[in-house]
Amino acid sequence: MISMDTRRWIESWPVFRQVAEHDPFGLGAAVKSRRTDQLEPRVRRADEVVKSVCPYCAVGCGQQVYVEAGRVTQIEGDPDSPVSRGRLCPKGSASLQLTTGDAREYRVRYRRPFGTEWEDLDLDTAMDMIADRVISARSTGWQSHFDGVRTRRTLALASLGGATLDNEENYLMKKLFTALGAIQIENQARL
Amino acid sequence: MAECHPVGFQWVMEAKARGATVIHIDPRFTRTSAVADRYVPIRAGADIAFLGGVINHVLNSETYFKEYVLAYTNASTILTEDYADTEDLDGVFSGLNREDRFYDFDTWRYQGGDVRPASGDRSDPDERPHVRGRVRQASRGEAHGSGGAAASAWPETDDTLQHPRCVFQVLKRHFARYTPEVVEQICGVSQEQFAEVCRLLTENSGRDRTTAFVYSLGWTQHTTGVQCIRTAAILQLLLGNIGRPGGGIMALRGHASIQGSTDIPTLFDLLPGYLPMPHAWGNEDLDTYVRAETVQKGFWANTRSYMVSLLKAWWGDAATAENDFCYDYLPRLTGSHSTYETVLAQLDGTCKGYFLYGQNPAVGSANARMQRLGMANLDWLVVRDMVMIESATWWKDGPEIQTGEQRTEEIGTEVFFLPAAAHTEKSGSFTNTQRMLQWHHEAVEPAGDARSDLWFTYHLGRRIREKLASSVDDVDRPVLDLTWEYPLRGSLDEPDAEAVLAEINGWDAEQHPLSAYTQLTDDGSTACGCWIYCGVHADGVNQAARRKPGQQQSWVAPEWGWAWPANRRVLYNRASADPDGKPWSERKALIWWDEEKGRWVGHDVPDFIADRPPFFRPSEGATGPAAISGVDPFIMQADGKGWLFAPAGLVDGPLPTHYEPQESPFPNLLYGQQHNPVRQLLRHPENRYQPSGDQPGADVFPYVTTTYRLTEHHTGGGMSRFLPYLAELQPAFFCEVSPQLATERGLEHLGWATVVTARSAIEARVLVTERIRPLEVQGRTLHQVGLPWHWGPNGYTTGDAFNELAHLALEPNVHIQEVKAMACDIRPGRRPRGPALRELVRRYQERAGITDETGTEV
Amino acid sequence: MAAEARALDPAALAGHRDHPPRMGFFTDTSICIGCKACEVACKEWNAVPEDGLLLTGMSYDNTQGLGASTWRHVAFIEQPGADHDGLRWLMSSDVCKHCTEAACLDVCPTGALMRTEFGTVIVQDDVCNGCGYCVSACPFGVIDRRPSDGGAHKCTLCYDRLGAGLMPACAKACPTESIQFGPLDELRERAGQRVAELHDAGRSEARLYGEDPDDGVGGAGAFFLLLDQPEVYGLPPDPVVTTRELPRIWRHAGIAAASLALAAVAACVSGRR
Amino acid sequence: MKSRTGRRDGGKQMVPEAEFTSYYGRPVLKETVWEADIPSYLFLGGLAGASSALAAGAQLSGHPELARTAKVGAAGAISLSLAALVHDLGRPARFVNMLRVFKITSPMSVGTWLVSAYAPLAMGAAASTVGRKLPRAGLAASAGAAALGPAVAAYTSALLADTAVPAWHDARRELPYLFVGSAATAAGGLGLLAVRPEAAGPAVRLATLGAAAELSAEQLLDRRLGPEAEPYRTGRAGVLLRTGQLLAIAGTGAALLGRRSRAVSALAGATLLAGSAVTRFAVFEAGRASVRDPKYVVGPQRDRLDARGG
Repeated sequence: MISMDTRRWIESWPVFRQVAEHDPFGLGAAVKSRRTDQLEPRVRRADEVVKSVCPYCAVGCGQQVYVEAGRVTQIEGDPDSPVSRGRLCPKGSASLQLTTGDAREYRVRYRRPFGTEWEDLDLDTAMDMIADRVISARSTGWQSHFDGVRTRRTLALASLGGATLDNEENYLMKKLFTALGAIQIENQARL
Repeated sequence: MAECHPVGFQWVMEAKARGATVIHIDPRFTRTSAVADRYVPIRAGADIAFLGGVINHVLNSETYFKEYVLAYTNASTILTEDYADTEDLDGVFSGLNREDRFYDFDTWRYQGGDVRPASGDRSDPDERPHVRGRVRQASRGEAHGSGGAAASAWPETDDTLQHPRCVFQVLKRHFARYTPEVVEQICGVSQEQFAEVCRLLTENSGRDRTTAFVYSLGWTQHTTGVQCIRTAAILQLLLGNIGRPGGGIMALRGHASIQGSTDIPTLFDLLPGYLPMPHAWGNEDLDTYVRAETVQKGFWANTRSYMVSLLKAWWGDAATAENDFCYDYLPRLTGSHSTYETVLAQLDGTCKGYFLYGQNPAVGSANARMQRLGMANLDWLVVRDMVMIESATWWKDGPEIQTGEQRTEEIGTEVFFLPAAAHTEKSGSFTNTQRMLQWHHEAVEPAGDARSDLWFTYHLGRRIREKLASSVDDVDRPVLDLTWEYPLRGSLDEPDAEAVLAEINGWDAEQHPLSAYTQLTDDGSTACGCWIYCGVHADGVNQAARRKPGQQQSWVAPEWGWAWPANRRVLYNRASADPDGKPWSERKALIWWDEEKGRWVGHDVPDFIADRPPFFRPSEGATGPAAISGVDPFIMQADGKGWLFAPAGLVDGPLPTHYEPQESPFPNLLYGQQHNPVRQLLRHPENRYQPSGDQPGADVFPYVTTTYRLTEHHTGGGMSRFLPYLAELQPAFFCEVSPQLATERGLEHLGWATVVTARSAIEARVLVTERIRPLEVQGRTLHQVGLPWHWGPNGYTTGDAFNELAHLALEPNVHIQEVKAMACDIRPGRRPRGPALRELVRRYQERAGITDETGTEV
Repeated sequence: MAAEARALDPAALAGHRDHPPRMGFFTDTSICIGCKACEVACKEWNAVPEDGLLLTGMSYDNTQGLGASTWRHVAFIEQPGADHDGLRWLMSSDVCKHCTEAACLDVCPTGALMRTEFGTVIVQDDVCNGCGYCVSACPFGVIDRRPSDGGAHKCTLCYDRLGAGLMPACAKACPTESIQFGPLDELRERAGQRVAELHDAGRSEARLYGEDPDDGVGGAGAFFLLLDQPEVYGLPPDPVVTTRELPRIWRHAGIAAASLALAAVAACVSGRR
Repeated sequence: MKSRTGRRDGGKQMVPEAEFTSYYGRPVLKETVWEADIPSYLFLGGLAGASSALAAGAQLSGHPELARTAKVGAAGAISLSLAALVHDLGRPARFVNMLRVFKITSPMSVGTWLVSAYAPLAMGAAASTVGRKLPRAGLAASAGAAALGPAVAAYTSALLADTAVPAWHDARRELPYLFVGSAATAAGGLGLLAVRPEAAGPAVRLATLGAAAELSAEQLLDRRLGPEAEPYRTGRAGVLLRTGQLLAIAGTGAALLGRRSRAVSALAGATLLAGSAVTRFAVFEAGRASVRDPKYVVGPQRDRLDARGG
């Protein structure tokens, strides 16, 4: 008598299956591995599919972001979008690498004046230092009048933003910087 | 379009499959040309001449859409006698002040009616020329971006179009010299090919057919950029292709929310919704501001409501009628403060601190070298990006370190690099190229120190406010009075982006969300962060997040996202119906007047007062929306008409004129005036201009270079050069040259070439290709050199940055740089290393006899 | 029609009973804009590694060809003087042909290569031992061994996605629907119409490649509409699956083996004399 | 890209310049990933298979010394051959996956099963004869190895012929004879090398037959394929093939003429072995060359299509 294990082993042996599964040439059914049999697209394991928009050009293609265990595992075109109908260009198709690739930086880096190397700095400290510098530069460059007319502004602060900023981000930036009296607030949209 | 907007291009391919003819006009044969029905090679920087030629053809052959032109444009409007055209003044318009390089607009006016509209005092607030020049520089043309500006609402007209001073006749005279022969000479386009384009365009325009124009930076990045679009606008108005389905002029914008970045601008000259930033002269208080910036007719007449609602959104309860709604909290402009002036301010030490939010000027801005020199002169720099871009690392290994001009240990700039969140790691809205807002939802929280720019800005503001909390200095009131309370979410204290959107949308005195900008008031009872976005949070619902599948909607798909204004998808769509309110043809029906319902109905949201009948005529003296007649489709324009002639809004002329680029190997064939006389020049030793045309030394730079994007890369490369999957597709910086130029200059396919201008020299691998063709221009062969601009020293694929070559001569309306057409030299081999690089550039400057004055003539 | 009647059912021949219809690609190169979305979408989905940073000078093709780490490849061909505007720029996204008679599959000694129930051909990475036989057997030069992991790799027509009713990544991304995915029968019909359409429009150069079930590989599961001869795109003009000759090869090998045995006997026997 | 590429010189026949089109001159097919392991495997497998046949013949015909040598040689060669085969795998640890399936459509699968059966027999035969133990089992093993040996020697021709590689596939008719000839030459050569000349008579005769078969097959191949045999004539393959031919002729001549001298005889044996090995490398190289230049792929296919009017 052969044991069940041996029997199972033999039955799973593709050579046996070539005969048993009508695949005499061993081309398909007989040679399928267990892994292949259990194959499932990773998007099916996603806990959540989040609707998004491609961050590259301004066509505004719809994206679906697949999230599994708190990680983004795939980004694809959103077929529902009347703009893009699920399609993406090479850049949009590279969104997963853009957002999860090796090139991303996740730590604050600091270069002190005349320094030759980056240094570590914690985010909270960095934010505090930047706030101090804004206050100080603002007052250094303060100009209440110019050529006899009221200007009520500072010329020591400037900002240049990319056009991948959200509307809400632009809005807060414009609001804050304008309140601070900074006017040299610019964006890629000029360029 | 196939190159840079491939997914948008699916619609062009679909149109083509349905029989549309696709014409591609470009200096380079691109992936778009490959699938176009016709490809027309053109000299970079000659578009106005080409389009002007088409206008001339349309006028001469009387192939314009007569009913449309008569009813909906200002063709019949009569101009004042004072107006003098380029025809009369050899290439300039009346009103040019050569001393201070600006135009007085006084003569570019309609005859009759109120010359100076009662509610819109557009006169110069200060008569001193240098002040008037400064006011021009502050981009008054860019404000009212949706079209309106001061002009008489009730001008004299001649419906026969025969009056010698009517716009139609002026237009005819103005473009008369743009003949096919001239087009051939200036653009290098054969007369046969030009004639065919004219034929195709005119045959495909009219009641039954419409033609669309699609452009990108190939039109805008010139010292005549705005006028180039204007030329297309004139042509499309003449052909009746504005406000109609399948018509229009589509700007294909290149960044996810670059439209949003102008709508809610981080631009020096604008407040949200194209309200101008207050100017130091003439905008002293709210009344003078409103008087100066408001027009008599149409929706811009309500500027005061928009402005007061904005001030209420920003300063809340602190903004009261008594204190002018805190209008005085706004800083004032005294000229141009664009990003390029900011660089000068960095170099002269005025500007001390600089924030870069996902922007990489060290390679991505024109004259990149100047950008870096400016940053090296700062006290501090904050760089927020996802990857280590060149603007964060120039102090360590930038080109100036390589040439030995700078040493790291001598650079005093303090640099903070703060990692940014990706679009999947934050919620917010992008406004796409068709003005449609689409919400993207946060999928995961950003890791490590990465944070959204919303987080950064909010918490920076919070910290500053906390630090200033005890201040009694009046200067700090605007910061302390700012409404800055947003709900925080998640473990990172991320501000709730939808709460910000709700503020942008606005609310009434009871804090109820507004649903349309028509609800805004000027008494302080409404708050609205951006009036044109009012309605995006109507009923408290995030309309930008609407995602009803396209398959379940009409072709207009109005329930996907939300388009400003009022979710209209085609602007000025009243023009899609004839003066009686009937579609021009069934085939091209979009909206129409429904007599029974007494409303405009159709596929799109009418861009018109919904119940204003076609036959409505306002009473004389009516103002604002009430003054819009039933046949005034252009409701944001002061006269309700499409402007063939622009009596206001532009600082460099009411009609487009062909000028040569700042740096051109050719003289202007049309006029004695070589350049746009009011182009903005930034004189600086690091920004030398080259001689042009017949000037001595111009032959040192005999070729024209133009820059562009490749499908496989994005902008300065920060979002593509660092990705292996994209880098491998275009793995090296290259220049594209014709076989003829390769022979002329000994360039070898896949070898190296050095491209030189008066600013710098860069090296690129050589692609010799028939896709770049020599053109016959003004009797000689012109070679053009194509240079994509995605590279820089960092990332997975590296190379020199095109922007090293670029100068700063700016378009005067919007201050955009001219990188699409520039004269250059090209030579075989790699560029010199170390100090020899600057030496090479210096020798070129010397050979061309370049001085501080070169290229700066009016 | 006759051809269709003769068309093989490869999934059934591989022991898949009650299998779904045969799925495939129709790549219409006449509407390809060369954007390479297919290449990137494929890599992102299948986690195929980057394949080298070489500027080839072959127009905008820096991918060079299909291989172990490139499962979609867009070819670019500049043809001066060939079109109305003096230049024709052909673009074509190449992919594994998923042959009806697949040489790679036939010669694989481990069963790593497998015909799926969709009629497509995949490599089972957990089985492949990297013998490399398939590499030399493929008449299209598609499959290759990846040095970094020693295994053979090629397009799977996104087998995992198909199983879940999803489209392959490349076809889904393709902005212009140059890459069409669907039941092969439908695709063939559509392709026939498209060629007729182009011919009517005067584009007589349009032709199908790999669509004919009577061709040397029994018809491809991924076929193309081309605008020039196949070799212009780097495709073999008339490939034939090597296995068709195998019976004769075996016969000759058998005779040769017998001859060797006889020769050995003869060598020994004659020596005795 | 159209290139006017004449079939390069170096061959005896110059064909008229033919125009053929390719994609930037790039190969249409993938170059084989196989390296020197595989021609070595072909050679060693042939040596082993033919040696087993020779061993049986020698044993039956009363040449025990030769039989012993051939058995040991077969066992050694097949061991090395297997090592070469495993070494050439991209994932050698998975060699055993070869036994998952039996595929008649795959010469490598058939060959693997064949070798799997043959190798233990050859080793058993050698062990028995060297250790002088279990003579009956040894006899059975020898008989089994002798029966399978020729198949082991021949199947590798199918292995190469059953590919898309033009030089291999086009040579499918001659390749089996060329390979068994080469195998016989090698087995004879080994006998000559290791056995006293007076005991090596069958080895000389086998080598002579083998060399004759090999050379004839090469001639036939050259004639039948005509211009398409160019990969065999030119380049490295051409040099190797001619060297192999010279070695075969020289080795056979020396074997026939130098029967008296142990040294000459041994040298002849070594020459024949070398000739066989070089020939395998020649065939292998011809295959590689025929893939490297797309004209060998495109040219005949285009001609075929044009002839069909397609």
